[in-house]
Amino acid sequence: MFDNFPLWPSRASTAAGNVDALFIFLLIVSGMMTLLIFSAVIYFAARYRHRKGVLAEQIEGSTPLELTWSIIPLGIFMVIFTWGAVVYFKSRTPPRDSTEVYVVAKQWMWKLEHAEGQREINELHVPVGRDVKLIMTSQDVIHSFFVPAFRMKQDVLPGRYTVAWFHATKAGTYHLFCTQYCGTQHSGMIGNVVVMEPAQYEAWMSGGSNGPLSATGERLFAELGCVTCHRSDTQGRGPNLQGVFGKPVLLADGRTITADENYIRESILDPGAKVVNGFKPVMPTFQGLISEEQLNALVAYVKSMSQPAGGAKTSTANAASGQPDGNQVQ
Amino acid sequence: MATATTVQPVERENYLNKEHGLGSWLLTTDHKRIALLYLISITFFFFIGGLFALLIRLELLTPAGDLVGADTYNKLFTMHGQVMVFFFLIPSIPAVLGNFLVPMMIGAKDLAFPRINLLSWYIYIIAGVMMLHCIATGGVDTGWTFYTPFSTAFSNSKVIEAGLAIFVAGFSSILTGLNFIVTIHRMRAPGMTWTRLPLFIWAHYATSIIQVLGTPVVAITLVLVVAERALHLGIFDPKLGGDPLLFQHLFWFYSHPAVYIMILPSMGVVTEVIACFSRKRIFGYSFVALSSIAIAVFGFLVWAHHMFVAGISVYAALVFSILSYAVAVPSAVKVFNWTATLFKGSIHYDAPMLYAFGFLGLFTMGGLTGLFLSSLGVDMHVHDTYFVIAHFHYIMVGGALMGYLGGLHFWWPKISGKLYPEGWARLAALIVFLGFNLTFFPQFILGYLGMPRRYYEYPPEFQVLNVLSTAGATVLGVGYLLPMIYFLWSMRYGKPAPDNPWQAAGLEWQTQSPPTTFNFEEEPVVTWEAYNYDEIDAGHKQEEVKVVG
Amino acid sequence: MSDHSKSSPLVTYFSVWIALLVGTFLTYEVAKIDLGVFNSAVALIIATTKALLVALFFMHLKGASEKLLKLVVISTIFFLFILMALAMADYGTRYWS
Amino acid sequence: MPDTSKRRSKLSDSQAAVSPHEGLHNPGLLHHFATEEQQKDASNLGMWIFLATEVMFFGGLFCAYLIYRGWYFGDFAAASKSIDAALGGTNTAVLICSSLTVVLAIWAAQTSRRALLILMLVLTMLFGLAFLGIKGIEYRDKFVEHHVPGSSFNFEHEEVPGHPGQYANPRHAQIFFALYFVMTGLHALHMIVGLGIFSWLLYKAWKGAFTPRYHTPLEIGGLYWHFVDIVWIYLFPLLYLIDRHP
Repeated sequence: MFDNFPLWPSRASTAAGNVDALFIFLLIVSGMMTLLIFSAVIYFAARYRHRKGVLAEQIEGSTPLELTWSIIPLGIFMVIFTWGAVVYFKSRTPPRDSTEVYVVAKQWMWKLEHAEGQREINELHVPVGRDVKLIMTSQDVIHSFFVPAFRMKQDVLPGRYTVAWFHATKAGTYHLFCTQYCGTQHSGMIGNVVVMEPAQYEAWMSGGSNGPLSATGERLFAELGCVTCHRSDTQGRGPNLQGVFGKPVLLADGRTITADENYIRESILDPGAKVVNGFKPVMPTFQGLISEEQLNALVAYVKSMSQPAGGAKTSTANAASGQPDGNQVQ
Repeated sequence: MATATTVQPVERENYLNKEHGLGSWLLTTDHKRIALLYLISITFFFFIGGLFALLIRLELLTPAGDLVGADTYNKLFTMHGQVMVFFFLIPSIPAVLGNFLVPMMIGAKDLAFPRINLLSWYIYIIAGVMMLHCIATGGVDTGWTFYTPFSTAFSNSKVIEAGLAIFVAGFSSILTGLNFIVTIHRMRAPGMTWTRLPLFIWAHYATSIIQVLGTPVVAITLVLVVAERALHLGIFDPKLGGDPLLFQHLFWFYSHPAVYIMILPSMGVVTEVIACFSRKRIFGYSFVALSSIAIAVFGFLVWAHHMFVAGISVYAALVFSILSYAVAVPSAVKVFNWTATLFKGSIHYDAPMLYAFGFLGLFTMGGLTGLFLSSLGVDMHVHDTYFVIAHFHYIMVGGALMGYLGGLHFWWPKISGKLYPEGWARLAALIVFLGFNLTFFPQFILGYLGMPRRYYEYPPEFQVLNVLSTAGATVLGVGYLLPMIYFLWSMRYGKPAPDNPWQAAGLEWQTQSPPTTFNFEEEPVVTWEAYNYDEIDAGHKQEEVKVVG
Repeated sequence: MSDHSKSSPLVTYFSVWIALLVGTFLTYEVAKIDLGVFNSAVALIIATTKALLVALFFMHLKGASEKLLKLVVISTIFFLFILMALAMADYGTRYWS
Repeated sequence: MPDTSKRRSKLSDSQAAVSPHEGLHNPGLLHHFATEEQQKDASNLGMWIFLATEVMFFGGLFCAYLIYRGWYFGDFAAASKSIDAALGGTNTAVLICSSLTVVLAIWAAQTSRRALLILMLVLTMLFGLAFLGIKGIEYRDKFVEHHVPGSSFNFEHEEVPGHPGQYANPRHAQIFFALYFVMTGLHALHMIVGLGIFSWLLYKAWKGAFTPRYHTPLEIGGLYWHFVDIVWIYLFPLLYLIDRHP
């Protein structure tokens, strides 16, 4: 499917068109600037080459001219900046109701786990025409998730989540590269993103799965004893986690923060850092006791407690995987 | 130009032949001799770094990893970067041409602190020996950027040795910058006002500000990396509560301005060369001067554009993106002013001018592709790909190195007292220009196609462009060997150089070639503006002092 | 400094010395009082005052005839501020949503 | 001949070559300077610029400190409370006294009081040594308490000030101690270098090298000493007094 000598990368996501348009605009602008400067240099160099008896004409300079060629480029730069910022913002803000995939990077492989429970290594299957949000973390060093055909790149850091998203538009197999140097087999940390037509994707999805990630998380929640304090019926020693995700939380020190993936992650690993108002800092840390995958499952479970039954995401998950609703807590 | 300073003794005693023996070189405090010590040392490191580059390009000839092992390849690009950046480019123009010329251009006998100047060379040599020892005993594989936590907790190579070598090298750079700032403030000859300074001096002044204020930050950052690696403090280690991005902030706070340490002096050289070979005063002198300072100051405000996809706040990314465009303006102003200087000039095509033309072309392309990278939207795609590699090589090799070579040719008669062979020099300039473009232009395309940097193996569809690039690197290598050969040749066989072979303005041309130890027979008194080519060419010999408009 | 009269610098030096000691004592005592977020602010204000006293009088920045030294100090502080402020631009807003 | 009437035009900060023969009288004048004034101004400016690099050197650490203190305030406060603030406060006073003796030394040189000059230099060095001694006691305490980052580090069950029942996260406290040791360690290293400089100054003063006309090395060394004092003035509240109220 690859040509031997491509000059333009394939375009397979909604973001690709935006980035390409900006890139082409930049090519035109800088091409014109280059043309202007080069032709002036070449013309002057030829026209005013040294001739015997002809002296150079001294010119001191010209403030209006200096201002002109400072302000006009600055204006053009501001256009580029604004355009770039818009494209960037769009691609940094995952739409609500995206299908979620948890990504764990390690030297030197990509481990991907769909919210529906499918696990993959170095290969990610996604359907055409759906927003896919990647919740990524690393087990060791910094990696970077790069799919050239999607014009999408995000570093994957140890110790926290970073988020990226895309909306594939064309079926096919595309390169997945690690672009942050990560050691010996950095160039071997590559894989494929397989974009499938929805029907094929459903078929693929119905293959083996251990049940939705949130269900795994729920089992862990019970096994690790979280459920004894974080109760949903009566007031436990820990806050009730029903409906917490995505909502503002008032902390003991008076600050208010939004309960996002990173907050849940931090609260499991470093419970004392941001204690909810009205609770005592009594929770033990799970740092070093659970793997990144287990952590992801717990995060997915806490998130599922805030999902309205029959919400967009869960319904697609059900439809796709044929699994029972992961949202069965109550 | 006749001034009181061109009295020539019959024997032509000069700084080269005044004293003999190794001791007279190793204990010298003469800024010109120290410049030559630097010239020899950085040339050595240039060829070490160049050798690594050649091996990298050979490995990338085929998609599979076949020439060297993966770990070796990783060490090659790491040490190529570290050697070229810290041991060649940063000292290149300031420590060689700047050291030689700054005192002469302002009419001083020496730098303000000659012994500190010698000390800075010794520090450089100590650092260099440490780096060579590190290379010889296994090398380092972190990438020249030392990103944590890979460097502090995962790499199995000599991170501490390399970090300490670069830490030490930093002090050499700081002392050079400190010496220049004090010299430019305190040692100017009578009449050498700020507006009469050659723009080379302005460029070096701006460079020195960065060296003095930026280098200490990378020094302390490397101390923390070394301490973290040795003792597991947790400052950059997320497992212990640290933030790996803090390392990147501190590292780029220096390492982005460091690019301007490389390019600003080169801009200074090009300004001198363009003025001389178009026989004109530089168009918009004060704008060119102030743009150097503006680049130095704005250069400190943009570092996180290396981190747009690293996981920083999107709001911070916006701030750093818009500030990055601010630094592009003074660079553009310089290019426009150089172009305007050519207008109605009387242009000669000697080798230094060919390098200056080359600089103009390559720097323009390097600068404009910088706009792509500081655009948040495009950077998401091209960050950490070959697009970045191509961009910064256009700046650091196409810009800084072209300027360095141009300057070396321009001042070679003054430095060595001999003329280099002009025909060969023009040929070399042409070969370097063509070889450079063949090497690095394909990498822009590779980058947009998505080929990541620091890849030992790559998908086969990228091969054609990589082969082109490797072919270019071979041509480029020949282009760099040529000057090395004919400069050495000219030292023995070259024609003796007159005091002012280019009929150039500037105090350094008004003393003999090579200069005496104290540069001038009598302290010069400056009564003319910089770049008074009209007076030189009209043969008026400074009868009237020109008034600035 | 030789143009100063013989006794006046001593008076200055000793007054500055006393002020610095008082400042140290004050910092130490104020830290024991709960001022909430203002504890850090007060500590930094006292520290900066002390640093200014040392720079202006002991390091003779005040008497320096030319503006250049002051420019060096101010620009250094400016770049230090840039380092911290722009780093905080990231750390302060990283988890905004 | 050039027009010499324009010699000094616009030369606001260059003292070059006012009277080229004046220098012949002073053996301390280096060959490449025209006047003593120029030499002194150059050394002075050089030292200030060197101090600027020092500010940025410590600045990187202060930046790291600022960020982690914001992130882990409670842990930092708990760790800070474990250091003996009285020792730190005493050390601040000791350094302030040493700064006084430095200015008095320069004053003594300006007024040709050689005995006083030597006394003040000796006192400065004694204060410097006292500072390092107290620092040593502090370090020993930290070592005994296993508060030195590394494999034997232990900061379990230390309460966060103002939050009874909440224990500081040892990993975050370790970051505090790492910064504490790097910052105070580098500061102590600067003190040791300062002591070296002052021994040399003492030797020169003993030899009678300093006169009211020539005492630039004293002023330069003094600038360095005062700077090290200023760094400590910031380190003291930032490291020792984060949250001390009961």
